[in-house]
Amino acid sequence: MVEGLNLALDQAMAADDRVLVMGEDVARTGGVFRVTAGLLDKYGDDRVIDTPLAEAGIVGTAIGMAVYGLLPVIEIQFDTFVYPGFEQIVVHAARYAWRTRGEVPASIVVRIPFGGGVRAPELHSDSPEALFAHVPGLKVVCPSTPEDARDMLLAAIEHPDPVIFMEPKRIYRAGRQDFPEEPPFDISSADGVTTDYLSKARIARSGHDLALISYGATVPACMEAAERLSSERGVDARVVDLRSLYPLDVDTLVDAATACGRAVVVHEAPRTAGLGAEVSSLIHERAMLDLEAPVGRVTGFDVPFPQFINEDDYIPSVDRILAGCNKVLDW
Amino acid sequence: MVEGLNLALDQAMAADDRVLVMGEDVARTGGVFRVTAGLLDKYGDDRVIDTPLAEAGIVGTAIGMAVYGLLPVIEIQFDTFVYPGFEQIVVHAARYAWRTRGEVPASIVVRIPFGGGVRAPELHSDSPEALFAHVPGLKVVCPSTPEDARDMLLAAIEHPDPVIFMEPKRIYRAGRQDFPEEPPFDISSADGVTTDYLSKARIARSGHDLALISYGATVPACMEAAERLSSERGVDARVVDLRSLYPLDVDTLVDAATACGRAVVVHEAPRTAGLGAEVSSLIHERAMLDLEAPVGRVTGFDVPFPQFINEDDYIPSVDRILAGCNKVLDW
Amino acid sequence: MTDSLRIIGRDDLPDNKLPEELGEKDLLEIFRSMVVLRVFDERAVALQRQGRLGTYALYWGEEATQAGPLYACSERDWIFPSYRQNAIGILRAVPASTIFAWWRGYGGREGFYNVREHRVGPICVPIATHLPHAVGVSWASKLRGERDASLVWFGDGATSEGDFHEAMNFAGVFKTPTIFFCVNNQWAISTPVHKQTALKVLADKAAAYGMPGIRVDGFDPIACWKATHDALERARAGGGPSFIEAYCYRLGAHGTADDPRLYRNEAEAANWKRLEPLARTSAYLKRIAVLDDDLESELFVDAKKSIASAVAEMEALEHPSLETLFDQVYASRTPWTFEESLRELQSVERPPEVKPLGAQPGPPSTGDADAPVGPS
Amino acid sequence: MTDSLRIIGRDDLPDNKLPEELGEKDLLEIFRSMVVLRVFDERAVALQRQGRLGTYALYWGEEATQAGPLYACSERDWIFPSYRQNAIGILRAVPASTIFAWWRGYGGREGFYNVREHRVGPICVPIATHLPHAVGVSWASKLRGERDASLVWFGDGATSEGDFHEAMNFAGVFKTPTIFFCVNNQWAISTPVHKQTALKVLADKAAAYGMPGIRVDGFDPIACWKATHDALERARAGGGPSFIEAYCYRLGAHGTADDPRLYRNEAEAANWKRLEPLARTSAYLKRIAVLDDDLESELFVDAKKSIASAVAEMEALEHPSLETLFDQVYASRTPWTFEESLRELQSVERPPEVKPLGAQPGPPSTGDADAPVGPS
Ligand SMILES: Cc1ncc(C[n+]2csc(CCOP(=O)(O)OP(=O)(O)O)c2C)c(N)n1
Ligand SMILES: Cc1ncc(C[n+]2csc(CCOP(=O)(O)OP(=O)(O)O)c2C)c(N)n1
Ligand SMILES: [Mg+2]
Ligand SMILES: [Mg+2]
Repeated sequence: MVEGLNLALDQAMAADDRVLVMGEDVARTGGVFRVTAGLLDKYGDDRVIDTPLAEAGIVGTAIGMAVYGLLPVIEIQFDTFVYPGFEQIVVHAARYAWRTRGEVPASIVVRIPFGGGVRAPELHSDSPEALFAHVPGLKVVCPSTPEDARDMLLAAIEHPDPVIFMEPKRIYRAGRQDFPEEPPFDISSADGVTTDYLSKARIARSGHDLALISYGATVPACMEAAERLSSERGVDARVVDLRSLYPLDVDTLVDAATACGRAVVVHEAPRTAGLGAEVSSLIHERAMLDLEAPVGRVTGFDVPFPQFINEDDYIPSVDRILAGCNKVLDW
Repeated sequence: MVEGLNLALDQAMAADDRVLVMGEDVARTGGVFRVTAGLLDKYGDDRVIDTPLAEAGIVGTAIGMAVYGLLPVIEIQFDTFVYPGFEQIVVHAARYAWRTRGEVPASIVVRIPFGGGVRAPELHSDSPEALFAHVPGLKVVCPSTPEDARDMLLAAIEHPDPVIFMEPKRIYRAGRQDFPEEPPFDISSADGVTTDYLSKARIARSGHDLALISYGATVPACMEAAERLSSERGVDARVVDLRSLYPLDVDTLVDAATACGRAVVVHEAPRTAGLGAEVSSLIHERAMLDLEAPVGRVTGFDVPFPQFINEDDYIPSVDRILAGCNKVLDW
Repeated sequence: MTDSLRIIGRDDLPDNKLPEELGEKDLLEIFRSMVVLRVFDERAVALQRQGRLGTYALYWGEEATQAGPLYACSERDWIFPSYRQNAIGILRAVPASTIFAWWRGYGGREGFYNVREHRVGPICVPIATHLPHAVGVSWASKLRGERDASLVWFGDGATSEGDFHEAMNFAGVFKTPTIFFCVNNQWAISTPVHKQTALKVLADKAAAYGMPGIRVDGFDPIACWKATHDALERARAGGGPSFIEAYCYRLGAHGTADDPRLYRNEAEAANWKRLEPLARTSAYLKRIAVLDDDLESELFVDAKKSIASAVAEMEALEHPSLETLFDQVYASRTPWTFEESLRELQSVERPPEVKPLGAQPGPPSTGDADAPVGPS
Repeated sequence: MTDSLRIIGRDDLPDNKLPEELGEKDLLEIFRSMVVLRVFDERAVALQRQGRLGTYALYWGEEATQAGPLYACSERDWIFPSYRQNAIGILRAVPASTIFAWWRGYGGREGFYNVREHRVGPICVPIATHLPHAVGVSWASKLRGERDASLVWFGDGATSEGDFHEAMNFAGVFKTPTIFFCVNNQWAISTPVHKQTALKVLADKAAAYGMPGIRVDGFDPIACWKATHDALERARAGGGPSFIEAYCYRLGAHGTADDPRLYRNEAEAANWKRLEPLARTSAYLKRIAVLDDDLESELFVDAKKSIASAVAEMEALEHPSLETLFDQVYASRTPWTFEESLRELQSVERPPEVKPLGAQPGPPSTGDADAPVGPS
């Protein structure tokens, strides 16, 4: 996935000189995850900028740049470190269009490597996406494949509205995948195209017995659970990769639940008031009569992300997902 | 409600000299809403402290004071201004107990006057409670009557864990109510008592046809809707005032939904990933077979809180609540 | 550093030399701006008292800190006001009716303006949060090889916020052409500046960011102009940001919902009032024969006329449609949730337009929810 | 201000006068502390290379900035470390095995300690966020009429964060007995200090908060002690906070997952290495006849023994139970959600214990997710 992200940045910067990259340690080192590697040499230090250590300053100055007319892509080094920039995102990035009659949106992309599973120390593993989905005025997206990472990041950069771009760091290196180098759309395409790329879920696996709905790093686990459901009990699960966390692609979700009659939503973030609750509510509201069982949730717990020796107890495992599916299937 | 809050602070400060109050303009003026009025004269400026204008500093120094052994109650002047203190709340207040083996919790109370309906200018009307409910390690509560305000604030102050105390400013002056001056429990009571006061929902109206579930300033609107349901279509609604937003009092919720077979949840915060989604999911998960219709949601919209000329379009009105109830009743 | 830059004299101090760049026309234009701002402000307070606007944050007495710096800016420079400089846009062709409408509770096309068109930031409510934007704008300009600078206004209280620090630091590191214009009116609501910082002179904060800091007399528009002018020259020559502290005093209440008698000795305020910039500048301009009574009253008459018609425009505004809630949240295609929400709203009877609270006789009170709630 | 306070000489500079408060015992205790810290650090790096710890943030070369200030504190003073001073607790009776366990991914009773018991803040990962806590603790002490001060360590990079500013400002305003100890090792991961701030000398930041600032030689434990000692005396006499900049150089990588060759000239680091504090202090103490080779190796042997047994203790720890996830989140009664979650976990097969990544031959790489991810 890192390669896909790097390619998107490279292609966007080559095509549009308003695009720039900024953040802590993104230039000289190419970022702690190397997502921005090579860009400094190619585009120079006016467009690939190491900033002081101050997240509100990073988000806030990026908003100013966007107001001026540039398209900044900022990197938050790790999930937890977005909180000092939270005010700038919530009260400004999210409301700049609204406050300027839709005429001057804060066209920034906030890239956030997030989630656990990489044996990182304390406070490097949060999943704060639901916080952003609850804040009006943002787009919140999360790819789960290298190709989507490239396509969605390209779309996010050209998109007029601020995009919170959640990057599941656990699968940064997993699932290397070939895909056409060519961008899937004209990089300077208008809003319509980028909006499509930022609002549609993906059917990662077809099936008609159970809808498994997830995003980010738990999608591969859902795929594995789906395979096991198929081999272990002949159940054919449809896996829906949300991709867009706000707005949710309600049609695809409800279709899947309706077609299958059963659904389980899976994420790593804490359960209470997480996106699983929203997905579950939407499905019940719109498809209750088609459901054979209440929508299940398999999620992280309402506790701080544990120290890493215990992290696999916290992260929804294939076994936990299976158990959640079985509960819904046997209801 | 302001009187109830003021009384709680006064009683807590009189009973326990570790309690102190701090925030912007809380001492000399008694706060922009006068919740802390009179305390400076009574307890002096070592215990009623006007701070510099810096919310991270306020939350952060209060955490330090709590670590030392004091019990700080801080006031955030208006909802939106809690965001600069968000990092301190999320990464520190919420995790101090966890990070110290449960031995040194950050025993602070963060009072947040919140919500719209007072014709305030831009950015004075947010309802951010779901953000806190999603963050593990916090208690999040919200009273809707003067008596609850007093009792719950007293409990919050003596409670060992950090409490986000949401104060519905629209009903600060509404529903003046007599209640016994005496605190309902021994102020130095242990955790068990305070936990009860901070985790139980209240049945604000009994009924068996529909459960109306809400908290804060929309509770009175739900009461009014219930009366109209009763007089207009002979439907007897049970109104549940959540009081505790984290943890939710799931038993009372599910009981109400089960007993009534129909439920509507009402809040002012934006819909997506709001607490309504959590309540709805919990009820569907536990009581689907008892439901005659999916749980309805009547909420604020996924937009920035509007400028005040439009605020009544945004805030769930009695009419909107009624329409939501009728939809569920006629489903 | 304790001395303030001052051009216009006061009882105890003589006039200093007028900067030679300023001709008669310039002086009159600065004065005219102050008159417009003053008339707007007094009118807004009156409208609020009559229940025709919501709570309002008056700036009576701070006109010099607004008109002076603005006049030093070129049209291409960006300016970022806080709520205290709420009407500054009208000097940059934002309709005064738009600003009135904002205080009347309008958003959308009625209460907001196009920030890029006027190069005037939105009226900023959360303290100090617009400082990084001002830095970002001028940084972008520098990166693009343009010469546009930015100027941002904020109060003494704002210097306590983390965003102040981060913005100043970015500006220092990247040598952005940013002017930090701090209006030290000595109060943040009820908090005096000596409880805001242990530093005596706010201008001394600049040194911590490797930039020059200067204190000017905040009741003297020419001093405010001069400091800004010099800072802009420096900025455009690549010298980076500057910090200007305009030392003055908040002569009025924090806002129409605030009652300063709760926390300060109003005799002190009355004492400072003798220095208020309109009378002082008028006297000065008459002293140097740039202004006479006739011209002065003409300026007032013109300003009153245009403000009066702005009020009429504001009051002629329709109640915004339900769509206003949803229309401009995104610049891109609206999410599906919006249509559904709009349908929900359309299916019930619409609540009546929210009016500002009724006439407010007597002194304002603080935070009583029966009274309007201040922009605090 | 550019000169650093320095006691121990270097090639080019003679020794300065030893503070008279320091006797032989004191000097040896400071040195012993440095030895313990060094042995811990080297052992931790080795364990990480062997795949027995997770990513580790080494402090090799910064022992003087830790042992000196700590020795100046009384037992009642509170100290707040960042990840860079992760092992400082072991000098305050926190078991070294607990710190190892933290880096091994343990939480709960194994990886955390009781902050109040040791008066040592938790190892703080998010930059600058522990500064307000240090202020709050010492402020509380002052409000209660106690004499406990606090000391907080942080890096040059931390001075850019808003929390640094807000903490410094609160301390200045309330004159809290807080010592801000800034370890300027000139790097924040790959960002050099001259890109962090436009100010040349970080100690000069203190003035903006009305507090004294001093730069000391960060490779000299006695200078670090002396500055802290004086600041504490001042603080206890009611003089308020102080800022100390310990000027040094980050001799190693940012952490075991970082490769400095990507962004800096390692010859520069090698050059600074000549000043590293252990050898330098040892030579000095021998020069003034407080230490000899025998005693020195005894100190090392003792330290190695105790660290070795801490490693053994850490490695004897059991895999934490599932309950660890839930047990200490609240000090009060656990919410019902926890029981339900635990039941869910218990109903499926438990995933195996997560091990740190395997042996890491060769130089560390930056952020390759096949390698461990640094505490960054
Ligand atoms: C982040 C934030 N916190 C609190 C407030 C409430 N508030 C509004 S104005 C104000 C005082 C501001 O004082 P100062 O910066 O000196 O500006 P002045 O009002 O004097 O122009 C406060 C505390 C706010 N608007 N934003
Ligand atoms: C709020 C926050 N942002 C970013 C990081 C990632 N990070 C960890 S250490 C570091 C550099 C810190 O530099 P400095 O303050 O100089 O301390 P040093 O590491 O040199 O001891 C960064 C950016 C973090 N831990 N917290
Ligand atoms: Mg002020
Ligand atoms: Mg450093």
